[in-house]
Amino acid sequence: MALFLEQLLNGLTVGSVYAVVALGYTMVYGVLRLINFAHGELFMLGAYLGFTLLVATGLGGALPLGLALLLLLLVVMGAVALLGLVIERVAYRPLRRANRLTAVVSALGVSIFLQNGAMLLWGPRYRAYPAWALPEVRWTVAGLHLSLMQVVILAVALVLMVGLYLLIQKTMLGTAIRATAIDHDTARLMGINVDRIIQFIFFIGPALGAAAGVLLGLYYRQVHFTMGWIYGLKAFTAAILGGIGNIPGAMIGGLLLGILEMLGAGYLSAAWKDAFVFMILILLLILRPTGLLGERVAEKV
Amino acid sequence: MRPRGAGAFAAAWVVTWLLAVLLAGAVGAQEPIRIGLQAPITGPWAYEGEMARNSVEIVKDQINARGGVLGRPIEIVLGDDQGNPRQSALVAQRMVAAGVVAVIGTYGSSINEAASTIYERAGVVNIAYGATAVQLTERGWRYFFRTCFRDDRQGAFFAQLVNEMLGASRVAILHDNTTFARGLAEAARASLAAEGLAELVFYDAVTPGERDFTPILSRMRARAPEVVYYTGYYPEAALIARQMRDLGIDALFVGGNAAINDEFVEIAGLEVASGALMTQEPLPTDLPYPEAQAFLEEYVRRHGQPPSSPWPVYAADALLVLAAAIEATGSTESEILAEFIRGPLAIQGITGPIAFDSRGDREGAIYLAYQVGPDGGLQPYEP
Amino acid sequence: MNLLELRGVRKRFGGLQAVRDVTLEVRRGTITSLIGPNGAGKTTLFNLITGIYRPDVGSIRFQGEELVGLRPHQVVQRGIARTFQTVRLFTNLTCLENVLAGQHCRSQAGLWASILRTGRQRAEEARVREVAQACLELVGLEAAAHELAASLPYGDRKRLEIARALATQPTLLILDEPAGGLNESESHALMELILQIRASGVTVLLIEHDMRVVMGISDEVAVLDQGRIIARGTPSDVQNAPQVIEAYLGRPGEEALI
Amino acid sequence: MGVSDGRLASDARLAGAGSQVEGPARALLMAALVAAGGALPLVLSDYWLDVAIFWGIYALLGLSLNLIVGEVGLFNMGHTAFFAIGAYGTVLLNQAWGLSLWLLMPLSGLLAAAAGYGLSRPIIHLRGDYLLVATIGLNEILRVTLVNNPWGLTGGPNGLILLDQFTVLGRRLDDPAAFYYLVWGVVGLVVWALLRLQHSRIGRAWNCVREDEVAAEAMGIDVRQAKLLAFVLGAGLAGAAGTLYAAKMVVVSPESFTFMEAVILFAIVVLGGLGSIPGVLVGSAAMMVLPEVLRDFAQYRMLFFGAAMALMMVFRPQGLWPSRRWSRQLTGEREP
Repeated sequence: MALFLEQLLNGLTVGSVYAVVALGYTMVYGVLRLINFAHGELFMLGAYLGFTLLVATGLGGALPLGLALLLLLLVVMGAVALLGLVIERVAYRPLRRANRLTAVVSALGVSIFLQNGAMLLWGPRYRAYPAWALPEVRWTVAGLHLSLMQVVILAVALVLMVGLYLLIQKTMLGTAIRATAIDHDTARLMGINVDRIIQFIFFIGPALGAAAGVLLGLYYRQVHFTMGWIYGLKAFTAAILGGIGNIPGAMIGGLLLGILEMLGAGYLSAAWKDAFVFMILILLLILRPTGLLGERVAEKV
Repeated sequence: MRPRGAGAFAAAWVVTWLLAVLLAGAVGAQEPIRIGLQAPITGPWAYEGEMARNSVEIVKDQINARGGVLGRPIEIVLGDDQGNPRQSALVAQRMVAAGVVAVIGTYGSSINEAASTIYERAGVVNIAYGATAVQLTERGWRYFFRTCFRDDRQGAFFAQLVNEMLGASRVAILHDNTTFARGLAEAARASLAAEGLAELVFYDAVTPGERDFTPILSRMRARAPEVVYYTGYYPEAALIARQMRDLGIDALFVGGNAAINDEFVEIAGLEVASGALMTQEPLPTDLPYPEAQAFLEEYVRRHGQPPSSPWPVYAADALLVLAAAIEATGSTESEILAEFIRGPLAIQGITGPIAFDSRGDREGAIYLAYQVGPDGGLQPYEP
Repeated sequence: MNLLELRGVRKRFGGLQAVRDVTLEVRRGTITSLIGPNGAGKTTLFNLITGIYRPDVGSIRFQGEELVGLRPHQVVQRGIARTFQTVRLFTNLTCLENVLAGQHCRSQAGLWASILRTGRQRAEEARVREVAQACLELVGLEAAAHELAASLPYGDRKRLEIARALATQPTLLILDEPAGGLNESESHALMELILQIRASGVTVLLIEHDMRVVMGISDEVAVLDQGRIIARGTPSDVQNAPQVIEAYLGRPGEEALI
Repeated sequence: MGVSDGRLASDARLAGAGSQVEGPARALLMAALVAAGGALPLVLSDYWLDVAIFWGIYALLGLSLNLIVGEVGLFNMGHTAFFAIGAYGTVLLNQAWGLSLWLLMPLSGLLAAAAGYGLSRPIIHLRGDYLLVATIGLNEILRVTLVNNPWGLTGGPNGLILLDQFTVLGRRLDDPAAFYYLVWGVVGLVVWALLRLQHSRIGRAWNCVREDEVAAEAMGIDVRQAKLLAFVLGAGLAGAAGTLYAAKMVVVSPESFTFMEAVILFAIVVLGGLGSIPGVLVGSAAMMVLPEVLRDFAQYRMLFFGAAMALMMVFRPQGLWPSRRWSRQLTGEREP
């Protein structure tokens, strides 16, 4: 039982990172019907930037660690968000009226570009986050192992998710975003500046991705330029699992994917883990063709 | 497509030619000897490619500083195969078209296979540095050699270690599904089964890049192994060793030759790392040759840290072999070079004396068990 | 003789009983109009007939054969073709290609025949194109055969959709608000076209709001309100039926509530 | 009379795909192209011939995927799975029974088509991006299986080796020139067949499904069957291409069938122009030849490649050689 709970906890930790990254996919999709394949790379860049800032500034020395990490998180989020805006402007906006797949391939091109850019900037080796960035604190509660890092990740992810949810559901801006997601033209008629909304989405999404990148860097302590490709695919899968375009869906999808992975590795075979996860995904899609919380498509005829 | 491609190609020629002229002017107005290096310069294995390139560059510079080979400088022609078989085949054709004397490379057995087929047909000597699959030398190739050792040798040594030195009866093997790690794991499994003494109680793979291995380790714990052999790379190895301790698994941790280095000790922590074993060819630091020491010092001087896997050093060795062969035969003919390399050799490589058997495999795989000492340094293991 | 017979057809969507117990006959060779206020369930009824939805209860028989359980393309094969309220053309295909789609179910050429262009395939292709051409000519779009459907003006699109439906060589043609959005002269042309279609032996069932069209060409009118047929008969019968007036205008007592 | 005129006009227009070349001029152009293609081995180095061979193989794969993505509009980003089944099937069947590669090419095609049928049947009804992820999943499942070497069948990460080769009258076709003719011969045959298919009732039905599934169904097209046919046919073609690939590479290993390769195939179809056969040829040239041209940039090469991919899309959103049917960009098309 303790083992099961432990797997569950591990799954939740990784899953909450997936969930935060998946939010970026699902938000962009909701508003633009675009699978932003470059999103995973923004996540990776977040991890690298966090690494560089930590090493270069030695943040922990000057400030209390918690504050330093918060500052780090904010700076990285801001920087990657700006990059997100640039990418939107250069690679997606010219294609907004084009076929959907056109933008997908453009996104894939951007993804390859960023991946190789990171390889050139930071080198092809695995880079390690400094060990002092987060002290190795572990607790054992009722036979359950729990590390400080897991708590931090879960807490930060939770704050980000709740914050986003409130933003979308409770603010005027959120209402405008939801309106834009439903129909650009109608939103425009309602006086919403659709371009602004799209830019905002491309600001928030990458910022979330970057935050997840820093968290993962702190947790796993290592970054590599290919991680965006791998985690991006996982997060995208999570978004689909939950029903793409649906924000709570992305959160649930991410957590579920993390848990499935850990259970697959823990009870079946680690070598077959990814096959197991995708098998479950496909089965689920056969039963629920639009994911867990995806809109049921009852087409008006 | 043709005019544009040919144009770019021609441009490349001109650039290379200009560089060659400049270099030649510096070393003595001699046409350089061009040797190919095929490696994953981009793609997920780019770090292996980069390290191989760095290593080969060091040896090249050393040789050229001594006046080159046959009085001619060595020039390295780089080919990026991205760790992709298709690209590998294209690089091989490109190397052949460029008329290189011989090729060093590449990383990954199946990637190498695609290229070696082409080198063999074109008759170009190629020396692999990171392709350990047994099957590569089973096809009777004349021009293929490798400075790295085959999986089965290290696998057999591990079985020997378990049976003769450790006397353990329950063994777990973990790999990371990369070509090399899986090959070594399978070889170790086969050797264990052949000797029939110790029982393999657990066999699974982790995913490289992941950091939380508790699920798989918890499952392993239930099988109560006495020895855990991890055949992958050090970043995962260190975490596995540490998480084993966290989970209360007190089995002996044994790493393959890519698993344990200074970073392993650093990430795992001294208290976890010390006592861990690794199967390994003699370490450069233990080799009595000044070349090995000089090479490592030079590598650290140029790049800040030593190579993090064993393969780049084999790439450097491959260049040493080629230089020695050209020097000794006075020829750049593939046939003569292949003949010479296959014959009795006495080359002091960075990884020890180098010689090849009739199939092109490196002879004299001396494996040792090293143990992480209380100070974090590696020392030969004595039971 | 009845071409189409609906018996006790019901359909519920979640909490909404869209069609409650509809019984309806369409006689061969007639133009039958289905009218009723918005949300009465007319389009749902069409979707039930054409197999897009499956009724919860009830039977739909066409030429004596049960249609319930058939998929839409099978219904088309049986001889029922339709148009959509919101025109649904293949916008990136040419007009001719759109109409050719209608002939799909009337031709057989398989994979190998299509690749090898067998004699039979070529003959079939020639016949198919002839039919398509004829349908285009019928609606007066032969000149636009190689234009993209998307480039047509709205009225032409509606006519193209009718041509496409006719190309399936139906026995019964179902038109969902064919006059919607048309101007007066276009409506007139449409009425002519529908009469012409009937004359060619095709039975027509249509939903229409434009009463001039309904009254001008219908042989029979059925009125649907809140998922029920409330009146049936000739145009003039229906026009004067009190329940119809009530359905359209509301009961005298209810008006106060609004 | 009028009918046959219509067909001729339509054929010329469709085959020209945007260009205004007609009748004899077109025949002349085709003849010139074929002659130029046939003469290439005389002027190209073995290296560039190999590039052309891979271009041909990826053109085949692109053509097969175009059936699925371009003609019917099904988002399939796991197409390498069928390619892999064909390649592994070729090696395994050759090892087991020593079947000739000439026989194995259609046989691998059938094998992959059967797999395509079995795997796509349960998921074919998924919409757009859901299907995309399901196909990515299929490809990953297959790749993991190949790596894990079940029952010692797939050789794990090292893969399998094909010792046999295409032979004609006892001569092995393993020199680049011969293989070049073989591959492009197959490409020619497939293009010929697909052009005919495109202008047949089946091709038209596919396009209708792509444009509007509901309307297609309401016009008497069995949408499900049309989708399955395209998927199975595409999978089968990819499987046959797998035989060529295995023969060319000699070694068949999981690294050849990664998600990245599936992405490259997908990009070939979109980059060339969805539903456009000449587009696929141009798109595969871009994806195969461009990285080779960029080799001189060493470690910067993939950086430029990625940028080029994005820029090509930005500047030619309709594709490098768009099909007339899609040249009009879909404005505001939003899948529900």
